[in-house]
Amino acid sequence: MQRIGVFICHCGSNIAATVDTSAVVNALSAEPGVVCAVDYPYMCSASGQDMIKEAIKEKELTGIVICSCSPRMHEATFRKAAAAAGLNPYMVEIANIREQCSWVHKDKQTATEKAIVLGRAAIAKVSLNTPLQPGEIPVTKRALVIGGGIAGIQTALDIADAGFEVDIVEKKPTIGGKMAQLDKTFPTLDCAACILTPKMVEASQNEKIRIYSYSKVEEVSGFVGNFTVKIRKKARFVDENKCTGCGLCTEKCPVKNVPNEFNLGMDSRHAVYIPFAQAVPKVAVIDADYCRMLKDGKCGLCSKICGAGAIKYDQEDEIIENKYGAIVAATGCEPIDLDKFDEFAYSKSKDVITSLQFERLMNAAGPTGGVLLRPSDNKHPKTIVFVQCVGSRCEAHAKKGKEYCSKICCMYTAKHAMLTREKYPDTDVYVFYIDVRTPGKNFDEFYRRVAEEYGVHYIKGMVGKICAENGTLKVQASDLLADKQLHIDADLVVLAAAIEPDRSTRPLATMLTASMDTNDFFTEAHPKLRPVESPTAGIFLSGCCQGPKDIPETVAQAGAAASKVIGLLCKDRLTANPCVAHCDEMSCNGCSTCENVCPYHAVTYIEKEFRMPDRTTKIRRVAQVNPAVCQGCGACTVACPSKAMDLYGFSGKQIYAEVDAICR
Amino acid sequence: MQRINRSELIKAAAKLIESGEADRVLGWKKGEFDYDVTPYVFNSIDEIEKDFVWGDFCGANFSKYLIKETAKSDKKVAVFLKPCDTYSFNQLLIEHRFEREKVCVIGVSCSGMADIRKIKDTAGEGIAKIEEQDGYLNVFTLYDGIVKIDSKDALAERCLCCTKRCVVYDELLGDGENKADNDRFAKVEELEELTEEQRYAFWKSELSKCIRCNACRDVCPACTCEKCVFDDPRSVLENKAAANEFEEKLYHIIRAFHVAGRCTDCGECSRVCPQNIPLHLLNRKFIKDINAFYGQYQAGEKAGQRAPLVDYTTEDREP
Amino acid sequence: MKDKNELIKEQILYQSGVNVRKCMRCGKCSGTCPGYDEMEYHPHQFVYLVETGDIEPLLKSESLYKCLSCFACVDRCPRGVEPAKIIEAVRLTVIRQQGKNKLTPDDIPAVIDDDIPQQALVSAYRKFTR
Amino acid sequence: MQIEEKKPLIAAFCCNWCSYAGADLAGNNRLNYPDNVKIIRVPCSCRVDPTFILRAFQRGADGVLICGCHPGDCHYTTGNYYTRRRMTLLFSMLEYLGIEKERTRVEWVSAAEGAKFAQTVNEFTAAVSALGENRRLEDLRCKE
Repeated sequence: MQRIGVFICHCGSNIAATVDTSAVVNALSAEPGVVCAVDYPYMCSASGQDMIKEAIKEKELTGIVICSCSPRMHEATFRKAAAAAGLNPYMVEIANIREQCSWVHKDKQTATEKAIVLGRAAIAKVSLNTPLQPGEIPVTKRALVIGGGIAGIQTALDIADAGFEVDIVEKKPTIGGKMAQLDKTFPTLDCAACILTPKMVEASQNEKIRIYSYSKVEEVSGFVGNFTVKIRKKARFVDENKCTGCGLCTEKCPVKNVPNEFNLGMDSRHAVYIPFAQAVPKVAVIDADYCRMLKDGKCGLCSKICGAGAIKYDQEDEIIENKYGAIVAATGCEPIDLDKFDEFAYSKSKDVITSLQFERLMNAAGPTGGVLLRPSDNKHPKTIVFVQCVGSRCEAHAKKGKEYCSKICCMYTAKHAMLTREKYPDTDVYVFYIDVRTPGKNFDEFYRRVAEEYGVHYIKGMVGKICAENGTLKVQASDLLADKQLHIDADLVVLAAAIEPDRSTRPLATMLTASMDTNDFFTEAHPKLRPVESPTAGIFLSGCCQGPKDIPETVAQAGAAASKVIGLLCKDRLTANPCVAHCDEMSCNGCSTCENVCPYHAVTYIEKEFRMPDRTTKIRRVAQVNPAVCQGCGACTVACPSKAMDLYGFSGKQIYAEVDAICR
Repeated sequence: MQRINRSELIKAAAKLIESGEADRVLGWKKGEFDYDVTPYVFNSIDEIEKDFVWGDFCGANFSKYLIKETAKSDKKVAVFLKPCDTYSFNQLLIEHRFEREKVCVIGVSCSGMADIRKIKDTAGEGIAKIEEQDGYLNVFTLYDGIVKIDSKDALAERCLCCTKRCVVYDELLGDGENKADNDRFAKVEELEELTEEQRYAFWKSELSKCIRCNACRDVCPACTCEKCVFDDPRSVLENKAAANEFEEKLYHIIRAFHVAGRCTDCGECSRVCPQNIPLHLLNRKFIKDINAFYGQYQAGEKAGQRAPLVDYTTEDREP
Repeated sequence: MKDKNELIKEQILYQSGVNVRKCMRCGKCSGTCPGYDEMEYHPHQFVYLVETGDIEPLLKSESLYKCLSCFACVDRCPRGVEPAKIIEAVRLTVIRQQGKNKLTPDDIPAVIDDDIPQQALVSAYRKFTR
Repeated sequence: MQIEEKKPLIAAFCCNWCSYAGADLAGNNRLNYPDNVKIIRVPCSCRVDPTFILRAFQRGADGVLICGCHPGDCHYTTGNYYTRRRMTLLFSMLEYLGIEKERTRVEWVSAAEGAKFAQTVNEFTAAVSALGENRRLEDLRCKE
């Protein structure tokens, strides 16, 4: 039998002015199970709490009800007091007779009656409370960052800086990501390589950071603090430890015509290659699709000339299994396919390029050595047309592009226009825009300078059609403000293609059980208050995999994600909220309904052997709740048809008891 | 008159047993009366040839029996499923209630099942024998001689609007499709048209007939809980017999709610109700609402589909 | 009471099935329009003026008959607004107001000659028979 | 027997994160609403089982109100989406059985919407009062 103590707070006159507290004392002391009921001016004060503690000890209370202010205010206070007196803190219930009674009602008699009812409901509930112990989960003090672009590098550096070990998994042979391909960065125009490559080197030299390049995540299991991840390290046919990155092999390799992906196919590379000069790790890789030795068993030239003996034609994929406490997704973005935008002649003319290609054309390490030459005939373009919003801000039903604004195009186009005019003042530069969006620090100032000082023609309107004719690009566009249709003979057209999450994101999200939105961006745990966390505990988000972002924002988010990871890893153990779901295995059907509604993927299924009442054994599929992952929303409890799922702290029986007490 | 012959069914079952693919067959067995057919597990071809029946009274849906039957042995069990039964079968697979690999499904085309109540309404009590002949049922009664009924007039309610097809099978007898064109929601709509008072009166009179025999639950292929909340002393809802109107309502509302989005509209609940309560009208209301609110959905149509109540869109209508 | 303009707008929206509010005013329709220079009002203006309800000038404009119904704007509109359908609906409004010149299938043989493109016939039939 | 008009009894389920806080805010702002409304705290509106609602009616509640975070703002990201579907179907079923639809209501109340909470309760109480006592779903044994 429960021994319940009821403590009624006056809250000065806040409660006592509208609620007759002594009437409440009288009424509630008559409730079954109640062994003491007292009132006091300030229950939350030190002396009020002492009173509660003494009563718990003296009267050997098994549960207490505090009739006071909202539990959102002082539930934690009273739980602590109970714990100090040796009572399980989850044996405390609060009846909210201030915010939901004395403050909203005027009539003393009815307010008192309501306070009594609320007290009864709390007593009914606490009678069914069970002592709960918050679970503890050990934390593996190592983090995994998936993606080695600027987001991943920054996150890894920040985590390592705090003294934790961190691994980066990068699918390409080098880290650096999209930023490594950029020329200059807005709005300050520092060169991307100058600010990125030191970070890449820093990452590679940091003792706490391990880089798995040319690798991908194969399998993820476990939960917050305890993930087990299988990483596939693809065969690069070069011994990473022996290769010195001298590059001799990449010069001698006889296969020369492989499209160079780093320069977006605008020039070629050899079958054995180092993606770019500052690659990290600076180790060659053999492209098995093109290498003659790997394809036909004939050649072997690179092996012969490699002084370090690093070439290994028999290298195989390697699977590495590691344990992690936290995982950061930093898989980034890529420009969309422009196949569906025939009107811009992207597939028909080499001189219609994407902005990322333009970055390479402007870059000193690019295919043209930094001289702006158009791809078709290597001539200087005299008239350049930039088209904004290609594939961004499209209506969903148009099925041609993305509904969202890609956010970075306005600024990089302004940058491209400025750089072009600066280097080649004799070029005519047109930018066709729908809106120019520049909400960042010094962004609008930058854009205004481009328009005002650099004489770039910003035209409000959209390009409707581009035809390639005899080496010129006939651009037909509208100028909405002049109410004219323009016909421009351009030499080069640059399309600001929308960006979308990297294609590897969806399968990764499935492995991580992290949710995604309709555009395949990761969903954050809360759009405003938890922007760098996934709803799945222990999974964090960094960079463009969560939504389009520019570099400063990406770096800021990378730091934020790192600080969340550090916050997790610096704990030895995680204390779990004990008010979580649990499954009665005997009534569980194994139907997966709860698994479907759980937003945290806290429910898993196991095959378990049961001894049946007739002494036979039976193997059944039953649900198991991971208390470390469950957040206690209760969606599963209602979805479960057999009510095998129940919630500690808010069990079905407790709520029925409250309903009964209220409706009595 | 069924378009597939009994002999074809027997042939299909015999083949599976002879080849060792399955070691037993779940089928319909002759009962005391012609209209009283029982589910039975046949263990040999002889047994099948002797007692197996296939005709207008083989309404029983075997999907649910497979949960227990598959657990009994590692060998496969063969089962006959009519088009409507296959949906229940799929739904149970979605809910992981048994393993597909342990069942050989013989899909059987069905021309609709007869409703013994409709026959009794015409022919009266004391039915000794029912024979099918050229689209008619000859009902031999003890008191009124032979009564001839058009098979169409005896068709069960659920068969009058059946558009189901065999959605899962290993072997299919016939085309496995039905294309009745009656609107299955007509009666639901009719009730919706009534005033609140009239609806309340209708359901009060119907549900107060309930004797809480639990037949609807026991037959329902969606009600396969290890322990039903109405039998579970921990659930607060436990009650054996409804003491009053409220509990009758509670039982039926909760039962309908628990199977909402999972009910394949097989109509077994109404078929077995000894009190003739039109229970399918509760389930059909949910189905109609789900179709109207969340898009056309047929439970059990596809393996792996997600039931509407464990799914959502951000644009769903407000309650 | 709705005024005449509002009724016309409603009718145009209904006939065309277009939601003009989806327009984000990018002007790609006018950028793409091959008949632009022939027109006094351009595709984006049709959409905009129908949205604002300022339809009178459109009804009077020759531009109605300059639209080729080539549907390039419909194809390229990023928001799926379908300007050509709006122009067609405005044109239809005028034709309806004139009352008489609807086309019936019986009229067609008379106007057929070898130089008329099939597409023009189909398009005329669509324009005049709704 | 009391002769005076009985106030309807209303059970309100409020989610801990938004609506319960919204109700608290109504208190902080001293917004008056009828005292016949009793609030039951649940972690999320998706914890509200249809049987809780039926149980409340059985025990004599005249109306049941369910409050949760606005769709899209759920503390548990998706809970209220499930609530929305469940309650849409349940309420439709109750109406089909002839239970007045004014007796049940779902309202999304954020932690900032104290005024909306008070207004909702006022409106709902008025609507339920107009219907009179709940007889159709009541278990008469529970009454003296």
